[in-house]
Amino acid sequence: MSATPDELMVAAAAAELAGVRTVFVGIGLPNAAAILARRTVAPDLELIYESGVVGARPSRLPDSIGDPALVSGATATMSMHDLFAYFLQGGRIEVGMLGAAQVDRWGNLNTTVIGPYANPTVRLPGSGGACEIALNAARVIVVMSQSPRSFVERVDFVTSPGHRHPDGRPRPAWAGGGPDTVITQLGVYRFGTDGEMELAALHDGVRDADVDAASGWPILRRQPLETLNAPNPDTLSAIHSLSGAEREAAPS
Amino acid sequence: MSATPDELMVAAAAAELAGVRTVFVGIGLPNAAAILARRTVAPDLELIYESGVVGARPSRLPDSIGDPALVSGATATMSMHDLFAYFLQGGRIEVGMLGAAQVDRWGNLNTTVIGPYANPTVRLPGSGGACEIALNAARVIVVMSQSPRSFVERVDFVTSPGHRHPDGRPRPAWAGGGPDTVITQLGVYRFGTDGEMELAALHDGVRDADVDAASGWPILRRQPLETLNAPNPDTLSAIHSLSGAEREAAPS
Amino acid sequence: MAIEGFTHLISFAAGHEIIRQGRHNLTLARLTPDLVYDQMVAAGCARKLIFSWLGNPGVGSLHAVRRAIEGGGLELEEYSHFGMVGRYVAGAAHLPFYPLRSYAGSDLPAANPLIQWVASPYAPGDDVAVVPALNPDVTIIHAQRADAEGNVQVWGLVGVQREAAMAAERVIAVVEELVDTEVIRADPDRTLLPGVVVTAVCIEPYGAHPSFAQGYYDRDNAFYRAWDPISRDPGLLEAWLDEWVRGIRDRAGYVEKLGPETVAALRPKPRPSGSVDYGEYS
Amino acid sequence: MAIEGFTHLISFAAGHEIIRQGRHNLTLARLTPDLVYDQMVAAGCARKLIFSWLGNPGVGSLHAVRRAIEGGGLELEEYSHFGMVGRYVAGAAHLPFYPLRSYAGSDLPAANPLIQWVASPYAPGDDVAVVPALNPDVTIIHAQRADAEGNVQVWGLVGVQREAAMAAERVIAVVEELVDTEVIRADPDRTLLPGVVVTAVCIEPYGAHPSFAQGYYDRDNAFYRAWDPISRDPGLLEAWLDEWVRGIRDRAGYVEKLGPETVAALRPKPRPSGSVDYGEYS
Repeated sequence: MSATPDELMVAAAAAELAGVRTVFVGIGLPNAAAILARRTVAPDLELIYESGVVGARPSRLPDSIGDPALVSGATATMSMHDLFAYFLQGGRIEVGMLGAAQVDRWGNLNTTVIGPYANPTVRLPGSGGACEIALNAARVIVVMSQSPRSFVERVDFVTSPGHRHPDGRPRPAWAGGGPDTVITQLGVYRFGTDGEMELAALHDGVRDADVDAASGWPILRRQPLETLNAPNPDTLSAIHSLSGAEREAAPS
Repeated sequence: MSATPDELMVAAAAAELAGVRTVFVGIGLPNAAAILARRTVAPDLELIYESGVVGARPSRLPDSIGDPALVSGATATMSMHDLFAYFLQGGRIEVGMLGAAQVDRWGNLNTTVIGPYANPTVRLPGSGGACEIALNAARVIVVMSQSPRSFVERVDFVTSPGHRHPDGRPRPAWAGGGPDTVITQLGVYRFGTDGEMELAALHDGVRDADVDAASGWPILRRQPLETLNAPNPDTLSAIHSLSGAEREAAPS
Repeated sequence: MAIEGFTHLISFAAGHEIIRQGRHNLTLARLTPDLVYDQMVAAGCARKLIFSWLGNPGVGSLHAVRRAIEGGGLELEEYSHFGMVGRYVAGAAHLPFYPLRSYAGSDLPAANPLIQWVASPYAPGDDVAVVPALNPDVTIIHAQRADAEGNVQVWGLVGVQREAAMAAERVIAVVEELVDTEVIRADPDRTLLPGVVVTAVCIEPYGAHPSFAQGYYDRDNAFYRAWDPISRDPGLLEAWLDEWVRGIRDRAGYVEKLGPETVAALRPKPRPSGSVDYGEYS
Repeated sequence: MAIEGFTHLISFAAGHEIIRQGRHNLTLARLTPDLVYDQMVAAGCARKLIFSWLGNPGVGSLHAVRRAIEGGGLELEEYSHFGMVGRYVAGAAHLPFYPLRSYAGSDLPAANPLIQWVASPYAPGDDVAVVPALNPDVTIIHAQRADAEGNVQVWGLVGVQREAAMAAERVIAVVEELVDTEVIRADPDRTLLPGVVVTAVCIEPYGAHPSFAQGYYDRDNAFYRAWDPISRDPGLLEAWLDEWVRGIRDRAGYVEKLGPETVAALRPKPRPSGSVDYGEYS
């Protein structure tokens, strides 16, 4: 049984959460990854949802980040003000997980528009809490599909800031660590000390050339380049047990 | 049975609350007046306490504005942030009731120090919520004892702003209506259109000259000057039923 | 105006009634416009959206909203979630602005010039983003219960309901059920809004369907998914509005049309909170 | 450090233990210093107070604090209540300042230069007062209950407990009782602080006496009144500290010394909140 691209990403993202205590969970694949991590490598992981839930213990994989199953049995609910102000902005989130339609080499994320803002080719959902998550979480893990349309030389719109703006502006001094890891169906990327994205590992069976073919700029390589093991059957069956109702919130 | 000075003030302050819907209640005599008003002239009065209680229906007169009897049976509790931000500052308080150690002709109130701030003769409790109440309630009713030491030409410290600062600064444009009524054991004072205090009514049996003897500046008179009826026996017995445990929070 | 309730307690009952009344030219504020604004936009109610996340959660796009944007018929004013939260907070608190740690390095301030900056008087250079107060003429929320005095109680997710309501000139609360005031007063901590700030209470069971009411009914995820093809096709959407909104008189008609089986399938099993003791002091 | 709890849930247990440990030079923040700081100041623990209302509520003055001020041995940093609330909010939210509609026309900004002003970018001349963030090294709160994971629940007045705790580096919660985590998870709305932000939980029944714990015991108003003559007289006060704080080993000793009659007289009659249904969704 081989893993689908989504399953590869969920398994790799869950592995990144080993030992983490607090994760701010977005909709879609990050949600599946966080729930999987709590059931496997991070039993103490507190799932924190922007809808106002802390310590969710969902009995099912919710379609939405606001779901009654996230509330029943959680350790705390709170207003969005208190959650964003005191948890996220207050610096109490270790990992924020985000998706995106586009990313650039500095980890800037676009979930707003393809094309010009005033007259877009595709109107995407916008920030939601992503701009705040990108700036205030101690570190950010990005989970997204990779292609030349999504890994771009310059994002059409910076919704959620990475390590520096395309115009050269640096990340503000008060901000959290920013994007730390990008997980795609091809591999895992980290960021160098200057804030530029580097390929760190390939999924089992992915070739180096596949990465270049799916990127809009020449991506740096870390040496040695790792190869990730394929998800083991236990992990895959855990993902399957989660994913019955899961739909990714990618714009259609 | 004749009324004590405190009872005169409580009865007059309660009468001012006729028809009022929301009152922000301070400790001491204002508390007794608000509870009396709800039981008599203002049955729809919502008692709002800075401790975070809305719609208290206390089974006893509390010693403190934070008392479990204010909470049990109230319509709502909330954090001090939400209460001060959304109720008081949000403009949802019709009447704020305050006490003071000193007042001047502009309704500036001092509850901070007698003497210089850095080296006071008497250190008073300070603002508490009074500064915000004075600025944000739609109108303010002051209940205090009158003497040449409390009705002064210039307050030693402006804790809670009246209609203009002693140095001439005007009240800010965003603020509520400010002090509207001052109730003492001698009479009831209102404020003219220029913001200066005017004697409007005397308690039964108080002479005009008593006011001058108890004031640090020549107080303007409204014409015609009213005379308040002595509290009727029902009111007095209602006050007595309240005041068993009541202690005024005046600094000793 | 704003219909607030973050994923939970979205007043579709109010949205549908606004469509039935044929309102136009509304400025609609909401963090997540969700299906309720997709329907209102499709019905021609809206002139402008003020929002922070524009999608069908877990499914995809709001196609009617996208068509209106692409057709140039809908003005947008866009924030992040915390920016929208802050706009309501400032509105409720009578502040000109709300400061937040966001937007630095984002293109959102370029897209929305209402996002500004203020300098900190405590640390030179430590500028903070600010958003302006938002004060809706009307905020409509849905809640589990209220009493005849208008005291409104909610459990589970409260989102921005308190702030959006207290920022508004008028507040309408639509509730699942009316309860005795002693039920409210037995547990004052659950009160989202005291009656003194509530303009009107309407009792509409299932008034938040297809969103959910914690303890009363589940989110109708099947409906959210089924909305996608309807919303994609203007003809289907118009027919849906005729059948499910304009073609029925009120919310009771909608619930009847949903049918007892759908309603029953959304009902959760009980999970009681348990009771705490406030104490009787005398 | 801060011991917070506005009239409700004041951790005298923690204050007394700090006195027993002979701590000195503390900067003590609290809206209302109350008897707990009067005792700590008398015992020589404090160098500075950050506060907004300095009195014995319903009684009069805090005489030990007044003596320390008049003797020049205690530095003061003074705000209004909402200013103190705002300082904790800014601290908890990692903001440099908190804006509020206060202080205009008051002499407080002249007395405390940390109260500053910022201009609104939306309306020229509409300046707003600001106070700086306050981030205690430690915040201690008292609460009704917690579980072994450190999730803390409170009902009744919450004051500024959440903000003061989340502004702090370390958070200590003293609670009336330890409960099973399923009790907490049955009613997540009552959680003031999730365990992930709590450093330590201590179980000390009656740890808030003479203040109150809603549903557990009443405010001991007689004690507050009796404190006035003790606090007035340095000799009496020293003797009281020797007898009630230094002379006993821990809180259990204090409660034993209070005696079963005093404790029983403070116990309220039951007044249950009632239970709501969160629903079991699967």
